[in-house]
Parts: sequence; C-alpha cells; structure tokens
Amino acid sequence: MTGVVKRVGYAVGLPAVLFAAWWVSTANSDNFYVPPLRTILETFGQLWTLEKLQADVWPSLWRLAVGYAIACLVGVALGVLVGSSRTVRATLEPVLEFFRAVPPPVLVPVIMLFAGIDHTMKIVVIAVGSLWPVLLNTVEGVRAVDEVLSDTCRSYGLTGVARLRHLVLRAASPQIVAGMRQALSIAIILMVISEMTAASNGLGYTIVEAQRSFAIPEMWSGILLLGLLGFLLSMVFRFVENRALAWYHGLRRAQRGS
Amino acid sequence: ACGGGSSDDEASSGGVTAVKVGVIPIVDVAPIYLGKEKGFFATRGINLTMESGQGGAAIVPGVVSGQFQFGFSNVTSLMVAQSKGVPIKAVANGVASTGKTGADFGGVVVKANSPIKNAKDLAGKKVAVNTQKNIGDTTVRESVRKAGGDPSGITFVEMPFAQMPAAVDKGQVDAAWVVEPSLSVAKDAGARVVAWNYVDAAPDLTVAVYFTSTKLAQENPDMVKKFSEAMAESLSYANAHPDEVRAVLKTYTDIDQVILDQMTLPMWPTDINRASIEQLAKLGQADGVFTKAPDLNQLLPQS
Amino acid sequence: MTNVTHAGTGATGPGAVPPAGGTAARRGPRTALLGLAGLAGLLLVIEVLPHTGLVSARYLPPTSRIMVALVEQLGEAEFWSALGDTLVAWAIGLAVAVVAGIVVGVLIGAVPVLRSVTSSTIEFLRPIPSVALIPLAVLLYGTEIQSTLLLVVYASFWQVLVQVLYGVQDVDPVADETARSYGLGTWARIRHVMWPTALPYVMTGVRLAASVALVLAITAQLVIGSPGLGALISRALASNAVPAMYALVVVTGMLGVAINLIARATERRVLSWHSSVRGEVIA
Amino acid sequence: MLDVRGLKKVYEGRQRQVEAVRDLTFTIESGDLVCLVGPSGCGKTTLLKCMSGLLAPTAGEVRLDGVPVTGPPPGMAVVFQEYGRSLFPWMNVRDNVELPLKQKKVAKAERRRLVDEALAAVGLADAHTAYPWQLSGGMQQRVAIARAVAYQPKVLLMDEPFAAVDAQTRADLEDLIRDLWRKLGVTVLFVTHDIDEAVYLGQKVIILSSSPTVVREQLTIDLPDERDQLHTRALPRFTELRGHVYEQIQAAKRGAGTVDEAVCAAEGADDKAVVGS
Amino acid sequence: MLDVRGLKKVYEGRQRQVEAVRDLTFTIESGDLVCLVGPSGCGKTTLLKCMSGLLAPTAGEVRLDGVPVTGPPPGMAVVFQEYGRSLFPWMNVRDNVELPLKQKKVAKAERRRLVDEALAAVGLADAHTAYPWQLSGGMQQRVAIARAVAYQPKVLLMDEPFAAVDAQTRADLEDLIRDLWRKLGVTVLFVTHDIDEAVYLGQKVIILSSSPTVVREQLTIDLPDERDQLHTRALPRFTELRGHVYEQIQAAKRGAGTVDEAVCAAEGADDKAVVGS
Ligand SMILES: Nc1ncnc2c1ncn2[C@@H]1O[C@H](COP(=O)(O)OP(=O)(O)OP(=O)(O)O)[C@@H](O)[C@H]1O
Ligand SMILES: Nc1ncnc2c1ncn2[C@@H]1O[C@H](COP(=O)(O)OP(=O)(O)OP(=O)(O)O)[C@@H](O)[C@H]1O
Ligand SMILES: [Mg+2]
Ligand SMILES: [Mg+2]
Repeated sequence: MTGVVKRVGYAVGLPAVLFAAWWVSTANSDNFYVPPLRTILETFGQLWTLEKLQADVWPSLWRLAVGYAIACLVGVALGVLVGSSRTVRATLEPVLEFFRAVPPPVLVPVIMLFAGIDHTMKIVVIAVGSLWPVLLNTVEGVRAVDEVLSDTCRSYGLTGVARLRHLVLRAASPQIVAGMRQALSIAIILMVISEMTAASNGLGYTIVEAQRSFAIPEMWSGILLLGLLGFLLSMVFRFVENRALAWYHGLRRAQRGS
Repeated sequence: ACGGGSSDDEASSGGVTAVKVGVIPIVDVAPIYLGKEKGFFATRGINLTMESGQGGAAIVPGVVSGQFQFGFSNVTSLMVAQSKGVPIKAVANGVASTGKTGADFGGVVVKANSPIKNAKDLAGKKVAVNTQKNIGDTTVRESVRKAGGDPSGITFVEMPFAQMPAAVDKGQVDAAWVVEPSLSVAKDAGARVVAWNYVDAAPDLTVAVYFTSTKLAQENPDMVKKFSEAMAESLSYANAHPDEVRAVLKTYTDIDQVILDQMTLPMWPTDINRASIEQLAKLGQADGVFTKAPDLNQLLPQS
Repeated sequence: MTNVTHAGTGATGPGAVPPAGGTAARRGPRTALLGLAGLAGLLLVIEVLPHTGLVSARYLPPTSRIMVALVEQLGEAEFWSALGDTLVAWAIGLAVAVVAGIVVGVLIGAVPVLRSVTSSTIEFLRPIPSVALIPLAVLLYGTEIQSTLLLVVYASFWQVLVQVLYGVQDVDPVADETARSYGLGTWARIRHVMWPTALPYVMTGVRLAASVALVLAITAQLVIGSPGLGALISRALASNAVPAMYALVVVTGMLGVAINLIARATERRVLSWHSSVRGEVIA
Repeated sequence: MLDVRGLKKVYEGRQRQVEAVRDLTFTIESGDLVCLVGPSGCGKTTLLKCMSGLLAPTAGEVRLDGVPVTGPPPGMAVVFQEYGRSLFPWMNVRDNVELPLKQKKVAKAERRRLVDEALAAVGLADAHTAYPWQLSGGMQQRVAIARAVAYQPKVLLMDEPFAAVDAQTRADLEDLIRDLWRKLGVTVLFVTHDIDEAVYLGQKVIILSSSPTVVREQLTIDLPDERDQLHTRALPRFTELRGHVYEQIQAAKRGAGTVDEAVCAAEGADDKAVVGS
Repeated sequence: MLDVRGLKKVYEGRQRQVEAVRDLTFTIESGDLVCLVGPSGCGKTTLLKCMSGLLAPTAGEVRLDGVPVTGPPPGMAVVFQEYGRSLFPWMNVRDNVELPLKQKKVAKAERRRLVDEALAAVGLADAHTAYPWQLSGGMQQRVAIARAVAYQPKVLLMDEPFAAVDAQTRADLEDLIRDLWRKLGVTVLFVTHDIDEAVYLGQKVIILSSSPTVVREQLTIDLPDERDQLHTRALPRFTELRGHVYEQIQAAKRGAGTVDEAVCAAEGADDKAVVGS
C-alpha cells in the first residue's frame, strides 16, 4: 500500500514542481509565443474534446501503432540477420547507415513516390524512422550473446529456429527492449513529421496547423497532449516489458540481494 | 550612427544599419536580391542580409522576437497572424499576380489525360496545395465558384510545391495548385493548367508583402521608411528588368536553366493593392480561415 | 548489450569456429570491400529503378545523373561552407548531448531515488518532437547556429540518456559486489564497474545520437534556414532541382556512413574486451 | 571411435599468442569411460571444445566414428566448466533440462519422465520451478549435469562437473555417472582435478603435461568393473594408481617451470604424502 | 571478533520462498582460521554474503569487532564462488589485482611489488597482460585469489576458492593461505567441499546442517600449528578428524530428506570408506 503511494508520489512529484514553475514564470507573460500556462490549460480543455480526440488522435494513434509494429518486426528480423553474420553485417551496414543519416523530412518525398500520399506513406515514414534503434540494439544484443550459452546450444544441437527462439532472441531481449523503448518515442516524433505533408487530420497535423495559423495556445496544448500520450504509451510499454522480461528483472533483483 | 535615431546601437556602425530579412528562397523575392546587388539598400545606409527560412513557421517568430528586422510572407498568413493578435505590420509590397489568365506565375494543373477540363470540374476532386487554410485553397475555391462549380466538396491535400508535379503525374492527386518554378516543371511533364486562381481571385492580386514588428515600426520609423523606399525602388527595377531577375535567380536558387528561361515571372508593383487584399480577406472569412476579421488598417501601411 | 545474465566475464574461448584465415589486419580490407559492394548495390538499384518505369527519372533521377549533380556541387564554394556549417553544428550538438546524457544518466543510475523521481518526467519530455520546438528556437536565437544546436541537443540527448540508463542497470551484481567488498567507494565503482559495463550501451547510444544529431542538424537548417546543407536542400527543393537535391541527400548519407566508420573504429578500440568485439578480433 | 590426431590449438590474441595445446594424439574406444587430468591451464577445456566441434583446431583433427568433426555432432552432450553460464537464465530448471529433449523431438510423456528422473538423480527433485539464478553454485552445476543425463547422449563430455558440490553429493554423482555408463553404454570423457575421482571413475586415465601440452601418459585402470565407493577406494591397487597419477601430475607441473618455492619445499616427499593421506 | 547471531535469511521470490539459512550463531576470534563445510545448497554462500555486508539478513545480525555490519567493512576481502564473474573483463589480470590497492591508496612501488608477489604466489607470474577471458577456469580463480592476497586484508572470506585448480596447485595454494594467515595474522573464513582441505587448513571447522540450516557442530582441529602437506595428512588424528567431519556431513544430508537411493546403498559403511580411502 505505502509502496503504491510512494510510486505515485515519485511519478507525480517532479512533474508537479515543473508545472508549478512553468505556471509561475509565465503567469504574466506577454510574449505572443509563450502564453501563460493558464491560457494553455484552458485551451486544452476547450480544444481536446472527445470528438476532436476521435477525429485527430485516433487516426494518428493507429498509424503510429502500425508503423511502430513494422519497425519492431523488421528491426528485430534484420538485426538478427546482421548481428549473426559478419559478412552480412559488413555488406549491409554502410547501406543502412546511409539511410539512417538521411533526415526523414527529406525522405518523405522519396517515400511518397512509392507509397503514395495516404496512410501508407505515413506508416512507412514512421516505420523507416523508428527502425534504427531497434535494429542497432538488436545487432548489438545478438553479437553479445554469452559464449558459453551459445556453445551449450550448439553442442545440444539447438540450431536454426530453436536457437533463435531459445537463445538469440531471449539473450538479446533486454537490449532489444531498450531499442524498442527508444523507438517508441522516435515513432511519436515521426508521427508528427509524417503529418506535416499530405495530411488532413492527426495530432501532428493539428500542432503544425496551429503553429502555422498562429494559434499558439492551441499549439502548446497539442504539445502537452503529445507529452501525455508519450507518457501513457511508455507506461503501457513498461507494463509489457515487466512481463516479458520478468526473468531478467528477477535475476537482477535476486542477485542484488532482495 | 547616422542621424536617423537608430535605437539599435549594436546593429549600426559607421552610419550603416545592419538589417536582417527573413525570406523564402523562391522566385518571389528576386527584387530584394536584385536591389541589394544594385546597391539600393546600401545607399540608404542599410547593410542587408537575407536569412532564408521555410515559410512562416520560422520567419514570423523571428521578426516578432527581433531576430529579423523584416520578413516576407504571403498576405493571408499575415492576416491570420494579425487576427490572432501577432504584433506585425506590412511595410512594403512583396509580389503580385500578373493578372493575366494563361500567363500567371501560379495555377492549378492536372495530368495531360485528366478528365478535368476547367475549374468547374475540380468540384469534388482532390487538390494539392502547399498549405491548407491559406491563400491557395481560398483562391482555388474562388476559381471554381466563378466557373460555376461547387467548391465545398473539394478535398485539399498538403504537400510542398516541389512534390506536386510527381503527385499529379502519378495520379496521387487529381490536381495541384503550383507556382513557379514547379508550374513550369509540371507543364514540362505534360500537365495542363485548368485554372488561374490568383487571376480569378482578384485583379492584380497582391500575393505577399514585406512586414516588420509593430515594436520596430514604432521605435524606428526612420529605418522602416528607408527599407520601404529601397524596396520600392527594387520592385520597380525588377519589374523593368526581367532578364536581370532571371540572372539574379541563379545566385540564390538552383533552378534549372531550361526552366528558368521559360517560366513566367510574377509582377512586382511598388504599391500594395489594398482592394485585392480586402477581397482575399473576404474569401478567407467565407472559408473560415479567420476566426476574427483581420484589421487591415492595423496591418497595412497608411497610404 | 552484455549478455544478460553474466556481464561478459571470463570466457574461455571464442564462441564460434572461426572462418579460415583472418586476423584483424587481414579482415579489414575484406570488410571494406563488402561494405563497398553493399553501397555499390544500392547505387545500382537507383540507377536501374528509373528505367523500370516504376518511377520517372524526372522525380527520382538515376545514379549517373545524381553523380553529375554531385560533382557540380563539389565544385562550389558554397557547398563546402555549408558542409562545414553542418559539421560544426553536428559536432558541437553531439558533444553537448553526449556529455550531458552520460553525466545525467550515470547520476540517475547511481542514485536510485533520482531514477524514480525523474522517470515520469523523462517519459513525458522524450516524445516531444524537436520540430515542435522550432518556433521556440527561432524566438530565442533566430537563424543563428544556437537554434540548430538547441534542436540537435534536445533530440540526441535522449538517445544517449536512455541507453546509459539501460546500461547502468546491466551491471553484473557479482562484479559490483566484488568492487564493494574491496571497499571501492561510489565514485570508484562508477568509474571501474558501472562505466565499463555501460560502455557498450553508451557506444550504441552515441551511434544513435550521432545520426540523430546529423538528421536534426540538417532538418533544422532545412526548416529554419540557418546556413548548412539543410538550407541547400531546402533551396534545391524550392527550385525543383531534383538531381541537386538528391546529390545533397547522398552527401548526408555519406556523412552518416563516415560517422559510423569512425564510431565502429572507436568501438573496436574501447571495447576490445567485450564479447561482441573480441570474437571478431581474436579467434 | 573418438580419435584425436596431432591436435594443436593456438589462440591468437592481439598481444598474446597462446599455444594452448601442442600435439595431442589418443583414441577413445566406443563405450569407454576415460578421465582426463592435467595441471590447471594445460588445455583440457580447449581439448574438450575441439572434440565437441565447438572450436576449430589450428592443426590436426578429431574424428568421431571415422568422420572428421567440424561442428557439434548429434548425440553428444557437453557439461561445461562454467556451469553457471551454461544455463539459460530465462528458463526455470525444468525447462532448461527439457529444452534439448524437445529439440530431439522426444515425445511429451517420455520427456517428462526423463526430466523427472534426471532431476531426482542429481538431488533436485523439488527445484523444478526455480530459476538457475535462484540456486546455489552446486545446485546449478547439478542442473547442468541433469540436462546432459536426461539427453541420453551417445558421447558425454564433462569438464570438471563436480567441482562445486559437497563430498557426499559428489560420491553420489560419481556413482550416477558410472551407472549411466554401464546401463546405456555411453562413451564418457571426464575432466577432473580430483585424482581419486579420476581413478575411481575411469577405465583409463589420460594425463596431460603442462603447457606446451602433450599426452604424458595413458594409464589403464585395472580395477574391477564393479566399483563402489566403499570397497574400491579401499583396494591397495587403488592407492597405488592414485599415487602414480599424483606423481605424474606433479612431474608435469614441475616440467613446466612454473614451480614456486612452496612446491619445491614439498617435492621430495610427495609420493609418500599422497599415499599416506 | 566476527560474531554471527541468530542469522536468518529468507529469499523471497514471486512463487518460491526459500529459507536459505534458519538460525546461525557462532563466533570467529580475531586471527582464527575457520573452515566452513556443509551440503550443497545449505546456505554457505548466503552466509558469507551476509557476513561481508553484501546481503541484508532477514533476522539476526553480524558484528565485526562489536560493530554491526551493514555494508562491506573496510579491510575485508572476499573471493567469490563465481570467480569468473567477479573479475572485470575490461581489465587485464594485472589491473584486476591492482585496482583494490589503488583504491586503498597504496603507493605505486609498493603496489607493484604486492601485485607481482601475489601473482607469482598463485603461479601466474607470466599472465599479467592477459584478460580474464583469455584464461582457463583455474587460472581465473587464481587471479581472484591473488587479488584478495595482494589486498592484505584483515579479514578474508573465501567461497570454495580452489574448486577449479589441480591437486598440486591446490596444495600449494593451501600452504599459501596458511602462510599468509600465520605471517599477517589475518582472520580467515574458508568455505570448501573438500573435507581433507577443511581439516588440513582450519583451526576450527564449522559444520552446517542441510536446509533449514543451523550449525551442526563446531569442531576444534587439535593438530599442531606447524602443518605441512606431507606430515600433517599422515597423522592418525588427521584421519580421525576427517572421518568425523565426513560422518557429520553425511548425517546432515540424510537429515534433510533429499537422500536418494545411491546414498542409502552406501550409507551403512561410510565411515570405513572414508577412513580407508
Ligand atoms: N579465449 C582464449 N584466448 C586466449 N587464450 C586462451 C583462451 N582460452 C584459453 N586460453 C589459454 O589457453 C590455455 C589453456 O586453457 P584451458 O582453458 O584449455 O585450460 P584448462 O586445462 O581447461 O585449465 P583449467 O583446469 O584451469 O580449467 C591457457 O593458458 C589459457 O590462458
Ligand atoms: N537469489 C536467490 N533467490 C532465491 N533463492 C536463492 C538465491 N540464492 C540462493 N538461494 C537459495 O538459497 C539456498 C542456499 O544457497 P547458497 O548459495 O547459499 O548455498 P551454498 O551453501 O553456497 O551451496 P553450494 O555449496 O552449492 O554453493 C539454496 O537453496 C538456493 O536455492
Ligand atoms: Mg578448464
Ligand atoms: Mg555456494
């Protein structure tokens, strides 16, 4: 019971302080671009009605979900491939690094050429952009599989899919999860970027559109919502992670001396 | 400093005032580059530098915060800003439509084999514009309206001008409103122009203007005046010397020589066409671009 | 990174039967050749693509055309100064982000309470896109390099921080207990146990951050218009100069490849003891 | 049937180049139980890894039933010296033991039986659901042994498998291995540092020299096949053999030139010490 | 001076709750050399971790010189059972040994000498620049021992430190520890499964019961202080003591009810087996 109270306290404490600081420091702000927090919160209440959430946040969310899922799948698959073979790694790494360095806004036109301007394009942008942390972490995780475990598997004839399933993916999972976590917030960022072109709804679109039409409190309220969304999604993520990596956290706790 | 009462001490030295202008590196701002080259600003004690930004997102806040002394923006955006209470003021004309159907610097294009033959056919179609709720969609709607169509069913899709020729070509949109040089590129690829929306919106429509912050306008009217004068001189010079315009374009854009030679240049009248702006304001209001009517007296310079 | 349970200690032998012949010295050129082959493959695909009719050469020019545009760019002084601007923004931004990320990460990792206190705030701030900060950046710094830096640092800081946090969590308890039992204080443990354990994660974080910083440096220049490759791309876009635009994109991609090469080389040096690297050097 | 011919292994490090094994040649017949002893660091683990196809030798070869070993051959089980690291931390004890059987496509009921039996045999009948990291060192080692036992291999390679268990458990496990060997006819190669254990378990003891490593002696243990902890260890022949092996290992260590003072001091009377103990 | 009072440790897992140690009370005098034996999994490692302040006990307490131990006390060195994982893979052997000395602010020249001596004493004089993962299991274990020895601790806790080394090296290391103990007057607690070793090394042997763990017996080893591998092991009293300890451990294991058939079979005649071997 006290544990729960403590956890909630920890979660809310610092944000509360920061918000208070924000509130106080902008209370009398007359800068057009930095309105008082009060105004922003009022706008927040007015703007993000259920209807608006449904019209703008929902489409964003499902594009995000699909794009992110693709990024995770492709990232892990490609990561395992690249991580397990030195030859593949040597061949593919420069190409992957090449694409990684190209800014998504520049990539959008190219993706549009192939994926059109509808949902597909936005999903591809999200997937392509958030692929990298998953990919990189998977590669590193796979490369660092414990040698003794790896030998154990080989000697018991655990090869191919079984090896992948029981050894490689499991051993690399803490790191893959770290990558997925990174990818999640990048995916959210790309959701916004993808909605900067050829969109007519979405959370990102709303923010960009507010920014362009000088609806500054609306813009800030959108950013707030984005932060909240990120926070919620990361909570969901942590929940899933705690399940999937129960052994890992248990191991750490146990060894630390419970 | 020069006697002009420059309050911006650090920006001025030896009778010369340093002025930064936020511009978009497109055809429309050729006169300011040309004017600088010709020394119209230097003779007035202005040391001009151009900072290029991609549209209002960067330029307006830059001007409001005093990072830039002046900025370039299309009229609708400025009216939106003004109606939202952004403290800005137009100081010089920017660019205007040629007013000639068939020979303007912006228009609505469709694919060569498109069933869309004229503006009326655009009703209910998917049309690309660079920004929604801005000058593009309001003027296109007006074109359709004037041609006897119903603009309410048009779906507007946002994308940068540069991507529009490809999008039209691949059938991703039915039509696109493009300006030069993308207009010429699209035409080169076989696209047809079905509407000249600037021309349809108002005669000799003023499309964009140079503006400053109200703060600067109040504190340093002298500098604003000098800038306006220099701009006016640059505009009329540009209007009179299209060849030099094409030449100066090569210094700050990457437009292909072929396109450069064939593209239509806009008009650069010295004065802001207030009537056309009122018309734009009306259109914008009808389309719900403004929540509150912009105060044009506040925004536009007294003439 | 580290093998999960047992932070990669004392193994007796490399895990795999090594391929015939190959010390590090001999493997170098092979890796380089394979990498070049990969890039060549990519270029070939781009060369061929427009000829298949899938896309028009007008919108995605073939490699040969891009290369011509690239050579044109290389001949211009403007290009080189833009490249310099981009690299400067990238380097400063990355350095600041990496240092800040590591310091904050280790601090949070070393003091468990801090971790609980900050985690919600971190999760809140992290997904806020840098692009949303553009007005703020311009407001504060106009088109000066600081605007770019603000965005670069904001975006790449999280990459490093999160990796460091995961790395710090991966410290092998037996190793840590050993250090504690020998009376190594907090600082010594951070230096000798936590830091080496987190190092592989940090390296990944730096590699992620390096390209994010590059991406953001260029994006910021693209949108804000501060000088650099991004501004050139923006100009090429506005001018519909498609080959020039792709030439610049190729340059950014190549920068990415170069940055990765450097990062990999550094990694081989600092992580020679790590099972992910040693398997490749020894054997 | 397990043929090691001219085996040589050199580890190439950046600064260090270690010749772990110089030249080993010996044969293990099918159904043999061979113990391998040798000074610490002489290359026993290296040899085992080469034999199990996990490590490619620098020169020479290993043949199993006449076929050169290039990768892990089927039907071979290995118990690694680093027992702790050879268990999957994400699986509980039961799953760890069961996994190779699944891979071998053993039917479910049979699998169940084999796992239960193996775990009971190593004295871990009640630890099925624990994770390896919840176990003591000796328990972990026994899980690794149970896994190898349940697998019912044709060839069993064990690298100091009883190092972390107490004397009584050790005796039990020794008998377990001999039982298994006699019942199933499995070929066993057993690395140990415990000389008593080597003599008690093996049909043959191979003694390695210290680095640069060669085979120092192949000793046939001419004790009766029927052994038990009580009587066998009491046989005079046992004591003799054991003394002999101890002597050989000491000689091996001395030969390597890493002898320090303490060793020298005790040297002169070592045989007696051993015999007397 | 090392006081363990009513120590109890329960590991709380999600499904499993293990009472590793039930109730331990004993005292180790300053300058004692005490050996700890007990069945595998009875809680020796757990006890050591509690004593070194690395693990908080569930109940009871440990006092060092009258002060309750809550964190690792200064001047104490621990050699862990998981030797492989207690070495830092990012440092070479030399740096691994030197690190605690640096931390202790030992002057450079002195540090050098201590490290050289310690590595030479464990027979690793030529492995300074190797990384731990380039060493064999036994060599790794010796590095861990060298680290503890070089540290010159006042209290030395060792958890099965010789499990992975050969018989000869083991004997050398045993003498090394006794030397150290006699010269420096360090207090030593030594966990081992080797009964001979426990009797040979210790002034006192503490025998633990199997789980739920209590102290079964505290046996004073009344052998002369001057010991050597040869003579001491040949003493009749040595054989007696050893037999006694073996018996106690067997009884401990039996009491726990995890006895399987093999054990039962050998039971009746165990004492003899031990004495005779
Ligand atoms: N991965 C490696 N890289 C370099 N040298 C190695 C490696 N593994 C082992 N060696 C060296 O090879 C030699 C033999 O090692 P090995 O582990 O085979 O010995 P061992 O007989 O098993 O010893 P122990 O009884 O102590 O386990 C040692 O000198 C060791 O330092
Ligand atoms: N982290 C842990 N979580 C849960 N149970 C544990 C944990 N560590 C040890 N145990 C349990 O506590 C008991 C005692 O373990 P411990 O490691 O202290 O035994 P030990 O006497 O050192 O055995 P060995 O001689 O085999 O090393 C065992 O039953 C073990 O399963
Ligand atoms: Mg070994
Ligand atoms: Mg233990």
